[in-house]
Amino acid sequence: MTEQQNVLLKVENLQKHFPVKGGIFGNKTINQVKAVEGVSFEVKQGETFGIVGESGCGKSTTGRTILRLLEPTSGNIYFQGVNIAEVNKTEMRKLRKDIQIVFQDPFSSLNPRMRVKDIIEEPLINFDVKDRSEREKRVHEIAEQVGLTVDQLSRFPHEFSGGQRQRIGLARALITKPKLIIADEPVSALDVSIQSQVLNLMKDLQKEFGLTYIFISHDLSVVKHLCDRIGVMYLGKMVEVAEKNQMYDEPLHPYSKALLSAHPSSHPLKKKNRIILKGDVPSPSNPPSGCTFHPRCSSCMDICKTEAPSLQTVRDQHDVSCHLYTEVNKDQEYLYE
Amino acid sequence: MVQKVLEVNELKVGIKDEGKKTNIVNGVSFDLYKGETLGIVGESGCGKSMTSLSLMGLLPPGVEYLGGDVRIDHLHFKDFRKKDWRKIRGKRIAMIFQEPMSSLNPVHTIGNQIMEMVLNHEPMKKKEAKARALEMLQLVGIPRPDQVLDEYPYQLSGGMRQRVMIAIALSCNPEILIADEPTTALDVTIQAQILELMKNLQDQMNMSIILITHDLGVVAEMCDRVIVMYAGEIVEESLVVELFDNPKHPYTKGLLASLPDISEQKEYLSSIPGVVPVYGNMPIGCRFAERCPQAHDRCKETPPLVVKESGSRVKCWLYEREEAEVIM
Amino acid sequence: ACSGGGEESSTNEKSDSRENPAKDRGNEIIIGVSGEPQNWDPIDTFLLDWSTIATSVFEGLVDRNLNLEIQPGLAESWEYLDDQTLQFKLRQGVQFHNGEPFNADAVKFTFDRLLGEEGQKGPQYSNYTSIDSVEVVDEYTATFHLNSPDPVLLTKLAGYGAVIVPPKYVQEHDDEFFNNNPVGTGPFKMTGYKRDQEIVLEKNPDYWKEGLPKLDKVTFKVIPEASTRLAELQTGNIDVMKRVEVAQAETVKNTSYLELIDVGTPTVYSLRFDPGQKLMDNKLVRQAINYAVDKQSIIDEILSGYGKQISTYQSELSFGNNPDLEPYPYDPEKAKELLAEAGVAEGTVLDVYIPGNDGNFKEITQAVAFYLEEVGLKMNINSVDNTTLISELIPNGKAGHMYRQGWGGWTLDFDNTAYLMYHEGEQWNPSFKDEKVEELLAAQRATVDQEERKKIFMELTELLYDLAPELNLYQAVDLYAANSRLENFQPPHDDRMRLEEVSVK
Amino acid sequence: MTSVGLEKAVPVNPPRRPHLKKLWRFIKKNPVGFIGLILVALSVSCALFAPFITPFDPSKASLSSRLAPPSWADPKGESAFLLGADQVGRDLLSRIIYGARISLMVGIFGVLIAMVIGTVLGLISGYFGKWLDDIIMRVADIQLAFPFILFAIVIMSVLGTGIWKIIIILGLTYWVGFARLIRGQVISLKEQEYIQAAKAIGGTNFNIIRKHILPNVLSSILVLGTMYIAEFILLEASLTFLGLGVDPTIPSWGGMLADSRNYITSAWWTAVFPGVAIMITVLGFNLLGDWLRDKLDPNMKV
Amino acid sequence: MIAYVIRRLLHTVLVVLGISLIVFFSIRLTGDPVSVMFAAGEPTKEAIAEVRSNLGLDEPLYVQYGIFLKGIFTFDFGKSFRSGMPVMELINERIGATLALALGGMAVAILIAFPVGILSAVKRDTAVDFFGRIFSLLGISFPNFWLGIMLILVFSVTLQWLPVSGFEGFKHLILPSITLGLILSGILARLVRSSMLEVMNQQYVSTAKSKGISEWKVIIKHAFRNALLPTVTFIGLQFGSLLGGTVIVEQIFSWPGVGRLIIDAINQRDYPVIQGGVIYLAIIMVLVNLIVDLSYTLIDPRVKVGGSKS
Ligand SMILES: Nc1ncnc2c1ncn2[C@@H]1O[C@H](COP(=O)(O)OP(=O)(O)OP(=O)(O)O)[C@@H](O)[C@H]1O
Ligand SMILES: Nc1ncnc2c1ncn2[C@@H]1O[C@H](COP(=O)(O)OP(=O)(O)OP(=O)(O)O)[C@@H](O)[C@H]1O
Ligand SMILES: [Mg+2]
Ligand SMILES: [Mg+2]
Ligand code: NI
Repeated sequence: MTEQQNVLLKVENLQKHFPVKGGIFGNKTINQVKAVEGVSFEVKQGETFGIVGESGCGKSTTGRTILRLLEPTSGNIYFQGVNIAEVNKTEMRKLRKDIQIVFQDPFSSLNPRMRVKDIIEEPLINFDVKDRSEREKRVHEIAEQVGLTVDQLSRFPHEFSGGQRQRIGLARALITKPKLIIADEPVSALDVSIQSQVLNLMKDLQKEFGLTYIFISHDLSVVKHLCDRIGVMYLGKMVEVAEKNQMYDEPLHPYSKALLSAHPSSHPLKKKNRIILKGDVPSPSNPPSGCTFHPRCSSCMDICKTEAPSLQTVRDQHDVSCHLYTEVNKDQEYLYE
Repeated sequence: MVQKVLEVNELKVGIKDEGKKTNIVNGVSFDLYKGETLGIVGESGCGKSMTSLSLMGLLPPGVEYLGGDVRIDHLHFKDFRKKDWRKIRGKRIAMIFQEPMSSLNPVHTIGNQIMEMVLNHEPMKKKEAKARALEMLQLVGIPRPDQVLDEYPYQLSGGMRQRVMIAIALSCNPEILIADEPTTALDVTIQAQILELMKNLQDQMNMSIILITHDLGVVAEMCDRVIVMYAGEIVEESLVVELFDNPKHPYTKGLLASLPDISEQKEYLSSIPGVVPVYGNMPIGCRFAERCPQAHDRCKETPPLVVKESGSRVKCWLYEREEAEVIM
Repeated sequence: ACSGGGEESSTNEKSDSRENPAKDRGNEIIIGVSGEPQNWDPIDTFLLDWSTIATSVFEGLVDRNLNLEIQPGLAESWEYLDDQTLQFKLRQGVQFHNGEPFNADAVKFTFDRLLGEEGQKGPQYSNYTSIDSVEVVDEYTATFHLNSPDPVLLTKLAGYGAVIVPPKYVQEHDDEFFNNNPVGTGPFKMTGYKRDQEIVLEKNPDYWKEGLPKLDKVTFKVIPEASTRLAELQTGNIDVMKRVEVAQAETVKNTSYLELIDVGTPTVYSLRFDPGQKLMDNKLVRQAINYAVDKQSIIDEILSGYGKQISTYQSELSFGNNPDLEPYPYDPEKAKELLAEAGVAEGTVLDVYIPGNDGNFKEITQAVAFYLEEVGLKMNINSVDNTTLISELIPNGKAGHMYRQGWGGWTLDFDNTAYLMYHEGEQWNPSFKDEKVEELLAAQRATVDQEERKKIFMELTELLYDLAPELNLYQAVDLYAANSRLENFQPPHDDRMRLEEVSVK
Repeated sequence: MTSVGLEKAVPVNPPRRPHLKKLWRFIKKNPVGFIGLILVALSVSCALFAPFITPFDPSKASLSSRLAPPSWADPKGESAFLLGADQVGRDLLSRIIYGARISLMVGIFGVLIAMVIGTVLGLISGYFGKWLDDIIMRVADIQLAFPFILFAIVIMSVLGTGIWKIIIILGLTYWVGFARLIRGQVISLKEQEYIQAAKAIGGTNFNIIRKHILPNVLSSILVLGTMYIAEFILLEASLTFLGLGVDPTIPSWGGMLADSRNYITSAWWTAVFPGVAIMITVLGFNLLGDWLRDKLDPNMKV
Repeated sequence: MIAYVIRRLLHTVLVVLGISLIVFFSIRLTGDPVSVMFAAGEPTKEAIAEVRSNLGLDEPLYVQYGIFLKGIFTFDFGKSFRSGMPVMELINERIGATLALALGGMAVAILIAFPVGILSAVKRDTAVDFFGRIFSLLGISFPNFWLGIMLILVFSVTLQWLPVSGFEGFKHLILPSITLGLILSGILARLVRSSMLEVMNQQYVSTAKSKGISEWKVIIKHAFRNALLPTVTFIGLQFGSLLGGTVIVEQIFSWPGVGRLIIDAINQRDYPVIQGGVIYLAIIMVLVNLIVDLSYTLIDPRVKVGGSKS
């Protein structure tokens, strides 16, 4: 991937808070779940940007907010220069032609009472393709591309396996020829043997359509397989963004390190030294002070308890949000190993 | 030789629909030895859970025993009566489930749920049982265990609930622990914690574990021996290192190859074509044949389970010639 | 008593010959009634339910006996000093239940109250507006001064509103208290009252009629549902059942320890025509309908004979009834002729409104529909909420071509009925209008000479007979059932139960 | 849950069986549903074919045959009526057969009205939430707290009486049940990913409700509907009992039953046979509803 | 929690206001109380007008409504036209009978429905289930007046086991409670069955079984306790409406309940009693629902106030 690639999507300081209502009239926000708390990143044309992190860290919320399935609390989302966060609802609906999403659960993301062809066709109807035969033609085209046969099209979702359903989901997302696809854990519900089929398909489609992916997952090996650049999220924040190999070979953030080490090895003899984190992921409605990771961090310093670090570029294309790498500590080479 | 704590023989489990039987678990046999961890892997729906549930007499309504027998110590289960199961459940075999979120009863306190198990099997006073519960919580590394005793499941995180489940399961010192995908619903960092915990406890208590999972990574970390299941049958059984280094069944091979590897980079993953066959519409002969790159004519017949000299077993015609002894 | 009909059931054998379950109750009886007025103040009510019970508690200056004859009550005698002055000599030595003496002051107080502010809040006041004032002549003499001659005043003084109340008691307690704790001079005093459940009356030991009452205690139980009431009677929990449904008569008759007693009432039922409606403005049509319906069959079949035909809208008990008039005979041919003459097309639909809660009448209406169908008229029966019917539909002329109306004529004088039903502009007369009728109505009110009035009424009834403002169906017969342990129980014609003579075996 | 879905992945081709065998299979598997079906079919066919199967004209009154006992129970052997005659001498059997029309009409159309109102309001309330939800739910509360009989009287005095008014009254009262049920389902459906997906592919709210939400709540609407049909048939009887029923010449079971309550001891057939008719139909619809629920949506809450 | 309760109470106020408006204006469409009072007697137009004005019925509607509204907030609904008694007192007199009947009916319903529902669910698709369901549905297959009269005929008249009617002692409560309870039990049993079925499929039931405890202990302690939540909602709602009166049962059994008071008032167009009664019941209903919601917290620790699961 080269430098000159255009930035397709730029997310700036995105925040999404879910209000916890209370008060006498039920209209007072008594608390907030800070699901996404200032996330910034860029996605370039044609690349696959991976987002990893533990459950509840805000990955899906980030993805859905970009599509405005959830209204962002604040921040900007530039898609091809247009600020998605500010357009009105009708314009947004049009923009959705270019940004699509594939969901994690292939079972609940397809309406059980619609035939496959109707599911795939629906976006075309929404985006005003009036001609029936034209629509049918395109449905057939796309079905073939994702590996569904024509006679399968008139069946209902429950007649398909998980992998096949994910193909249907992909077909639905692709039929409007979008530029960006947000894939929210598209393979986590699938068996390994099926997972690889879908991953391969996604790669093929990317090549064929010049797609850009935001690939959300908690499976580090899948992310590594598919993505070009990776962002690690922790409790609503992007704590580290780096090119894939850098991330896997030399993770900087203590959390990234722990995450990578926790991933089970692929061979019984290759057992590695694990960093077992203490405690659980804190609640996003009541995040710890300072660096939100500090209670679980083995390299926690005093400053971490009070001051939140910001995402800074510490190396070429490698950003991290950790006090260990701020000016004061930068010269401590050992950190880089 | 190491003590055998469990012996499963030609176990068949299935559904009966107007006299028509459909086998979900189709003649599974294996042994479990003291202190070992036996992994069972396979794709979703291949019958892992049914196998494990049948070892506890917990089959869901509609699913029945259709044959085979189970030996636990010197208890022999042949006709699988409800009463017999109650004697071994909890005391001899304990179980933890995949979903930590839903395996604890939401309306009872953690303490009560542990105590229930203890009181049921051991002649104890409530107070003693409570002490035992506390002890168990400490054992599984729950912070502030005395408070957690009086809390409800919803107040705990997934990882903590799974620890509680382990605490319940182990509270009566069972000989066998069946763990049905104990970490699938958990995050990697939490999964690491739990797996670590299980390993430590196994060492302390010297119990045998049947670990069911579809994650080969977890198998690699945890198991001594592995059974690979496909469509209700065991297709391969071997020691864990052997399985990873030298898989025999084409299915096992395909499974391993389709795994993205964090330490290697491939452009494309190899994948097994097709989908798992469905119960009620099983191919005759080798059930994997349709998807098998090495399938040949003989695969139209059911292959034997070949026992190899290493002690591993494989159910495939390709190994027929090397057979030392054919069971079945 | 003059029973209204009721063929004696031929067999005397009773199929249910269980032992009388109430035989050991002692010198008290329990009466099952369908409702109670909730308010015992005589000036606040017009409910028959009130009179059933309160007749035993309160008394008026004049009284009606069980044969409905006017007789002295608290007044020993009276005389008209002139057309507008009426003087009463009061009975001496009578006491209210609370010990207060009864005297002319009490009489004056009663009528001042009735005609004053208090009385104007209730429906009784309007009956007595002809009284201008009551003058206390001496302790036992009271004189009534009237605004205008009132031929039915004496009758009215036997009515609910005119019963005498104890002045001190009423003044000392507030209205609410009196509503719940009535005190009068009657044979029984009210000693217990649980709203909508039961009313307990106990013997008034100081009652002025020697040796009466015979019973020590009478309890009224409120049991709104007829089937339940009957069940209570069958099981011996009550001794008397008021309002036995015709459908239940057979069961009562068949029970060994029960007796069915029927009594004619002043209440008459008709399907009144609304001449404000097209079609109904034609006398021929109205007459035709009267000819078309076989009333006797309806009475015999549906009412099992417990009813009596009427010729005009009043009972035979009423002053003003014309015994010479024969009810319209059943003559469908004549009806058809008349209809043809009136130019009514075959299959014309008439809207009929009846209250939905009167099961008997529903059946009767259906029978009427059946007869009308025979002469080519169709009926569209609307069964509506009774209250809506009487308070909204009828007064506003919205009750279709015909509607059910029952009328008691509480004064037992045709004046009450005729005036309210045929005088233009009255609440119950949305549209009937006839000059001659108006004339006669006014004339009978202008005199207190009863012979004179009778003559006028004869003329009026003939006229009304011809005008046929309603399809007159029947005079009601009330059915009572009583346990055979009761003696001397005679049901009232007018719901006002008299219990002082009743005793138990 | 994954595996259960997969099980259906490949359609099984059962060997062609004769229809009878299929029916037998159905009966053995769903005895409850089958009984329900039979009972409902019985009353529905009564309603449909009433003119062809009634032995007598149901509105032909004749005072001479008033309260004639059933022919088989008539000691005198004069009665021509299989189930006896009613208070004005009409054939009870014919009236009961015709009564199916009115009772089913009340049930079915009443439910349709309630269903339409309740569904629309429930969808709006659940889908759009916020103040719309608040308003609709408060209105529902008010409706619930308003006494049914008073409501009936008010409607009848405004609109007049008749079978359709009763249908309207029932419909206007019972929409709340549908609205609440649907609202609850929509709220949980809204969280389903396919609804999110429908939004993501640019669906308008109207289309999402129509295509994705409505079809998925339909089954529970249906189930509740069958149960309400049963309830409405009984309510018609209660209304007649309280004097708010339909024209007594119209043969309706509720009306017949309520009007014969005093005859239970003297002419038991007038009270028993309409009661049996109601019981059969109500039981039928309830069983059908139960079965539908087990079939369509095991998780539905009443 | 406090805020939640206050919020719910504010909702109540809204509902009460809404109902007050509707009741007030709608009953005035249905006829005139004074005409009803004069159903006999001498109802001259003047007399009627006089009584109307004495009852305050000739004031402009908004003034009357204002008085009524003011009354609501001071819990003074005026005096009954018919009995002259304060409406509050009339209601209070009867609330005991109503409560007894509601509790009795509920008790019968629960006694029938819980065992039947649980057995049906546990023995799903067996003969027990089949007959249990048919049995529980029989109760809702008859109109309540029919059932009531039949019960009286059988148990009081023929067998003479129980008193016919009235509100006196425990024995009097039995038949009306059965009438009410049978009707409720059909729905309740069905609900218990379906929530039991749902719960029995939950993982924690398997967990409990895996502990080796007896089947019935699992069913009662683990499954049933969880199946209780939807059941309690239903019971609460039903209880609310039972308090609202089961007019027909009250009428059949001569039960002096609130339902009959209101239906009588409706029949008499006794405005103050109708208005007061309806409002009173509405308040009770909302309060009962509030209590039900709050009681969730006892049954299910997951439920935070507000009725939603965390
Ligand atoms: N609609 C919502 N209302 C309130 N809180 C929400 C909502 N959606 C998500 N959250 C909260 O926001 C946080 C982030 O959720 P999100 O779904 O984005 O996590 P995730 O990283 O996608 O997790 P997973 O891996 O489990 O999918 C969580 O704590 C979640 O509870
Ligand atoms: N209650 C049931 N009734 C009928 N069939 C069932 C039932 N539960 C499971 N099955 C079927 O049994 C087969 C084996 O299921 P099982 O749960 O053992 O699979 P598994 O290997 O544990 O899969 P997973 O990895 O998804 O947990 C599946 O095909 C499933 O459809
Ligand atoms: Mg997510
Ligand atoms: Mg499983
Ligand atoms: Ni006489």
